[in-house]
Amino acid sequence: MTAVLRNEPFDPWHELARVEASLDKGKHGACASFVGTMRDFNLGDDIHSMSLEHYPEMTQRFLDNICDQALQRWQLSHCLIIHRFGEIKPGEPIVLTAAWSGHRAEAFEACRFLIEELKARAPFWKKETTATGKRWVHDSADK
Amino acid sequence: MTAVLRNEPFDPWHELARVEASLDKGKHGACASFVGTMRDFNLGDDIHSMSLEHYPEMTQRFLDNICDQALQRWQLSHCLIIHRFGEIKPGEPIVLTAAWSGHRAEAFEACRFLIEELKARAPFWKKETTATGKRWVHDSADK
Amino acid sequence: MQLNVKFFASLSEQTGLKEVTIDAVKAATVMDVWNQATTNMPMPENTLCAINMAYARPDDSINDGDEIAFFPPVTGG
Amino acid sequence: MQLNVKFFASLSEQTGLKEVTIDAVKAATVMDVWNQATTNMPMPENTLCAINMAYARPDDSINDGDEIAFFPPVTGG
Repeated sequence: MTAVLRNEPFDPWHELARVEASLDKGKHGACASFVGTMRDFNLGDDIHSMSLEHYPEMTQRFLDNICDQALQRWQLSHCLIIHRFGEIKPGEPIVLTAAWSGHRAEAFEACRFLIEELKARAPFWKKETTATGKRWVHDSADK
Repeated sequence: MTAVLRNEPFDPWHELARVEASLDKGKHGACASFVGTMRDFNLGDDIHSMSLEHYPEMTQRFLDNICDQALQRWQLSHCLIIHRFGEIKPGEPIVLTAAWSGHRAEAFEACRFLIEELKARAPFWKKETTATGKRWVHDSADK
Repeated sequence: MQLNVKFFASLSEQTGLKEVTIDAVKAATVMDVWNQATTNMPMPENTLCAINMAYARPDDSINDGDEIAFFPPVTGG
Repeated sequence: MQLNVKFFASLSEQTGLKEVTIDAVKAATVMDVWNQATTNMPMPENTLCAINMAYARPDDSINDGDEIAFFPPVTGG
């Protein structure tokens, strides 16, 4: 289980391949993953860039904790969270969650749990830069 | 939208990266994906290899059809299915389903729909080779 | 009428048939095709049928030139 | 008692505070810490609080050495 905070762009598929290579081949049958990517539009405006603030120690603790919860709740061989912070450009991945399991229902449920918990409660705050200035993002309920 | 049948091993993460690179950057916010991998055990036996038979034209038609259904039912920018056939070794990916959308709920639901429909009704049949011989797999209901 | 009939996986092994073309004089339904192609072998429980690559039921009617397929429950993914 | 108090995102901009250490003589709850640190600025609706990096409520009591944090609704992922 790994939860990682990154202040530089990451390639989610490369990260998934790396984790996959480290797992026992042939032991897990299912991997569900989710990648959230920065869009170049929001509320009708073009977004030029985004600054993602976080509460470092609490964020790490929170992400570690939801990984622990997922491992207790479902039979998983591994789970992974990677989340950006700092300056982010449109098209760059912001978050990756993934869960490996023997069964697809558990992999899907755990992967979904990780992103839903993270979205609902992990201490991150987005500030967008548009043509007319900077603004804090408010719609955390966005699905 | 793409549904592809392959008789050779494929790297799901490489395939996802390729599709991602072909999509409009910054337009989709969410990608959910699922990878099913061949396990080296089933029903208490070691599995040495597996032969995956299919009904080629019907399989292709079926997979194209569930992609179409997904695109009609959810707002997706793209969806992808890759499925192996032929001789498969433990640890090799068998299936990949993925959906790209503006919103994570739609991406998850569509990705899950694709794999559930495929599992329930796509004309594929697995034959396992164990230490004591070959046998057809019966547990299609496996989750 | 001419029909192309296919059998897959364990059903192909059980019937000893893979792909046959039959001249179905009296066949009106998918079940009739099974009976003629297998010379009245009992159809195993859970057998799935397709007409022209779309799922069908044993009592669905068939037309000249159709491709009829029989196969066991699927196990892909 | 000594408390480390942190403010994040829009709440940091609104209070003009980022990280302060206060000597909380009369502070018994998270709300008391807010009032002392901001000199009684009204707490914005939806403000979230944490004690030692775990979510807490404004009426939760605090202890010497605690790290208290205030922040707006989260928008990660």
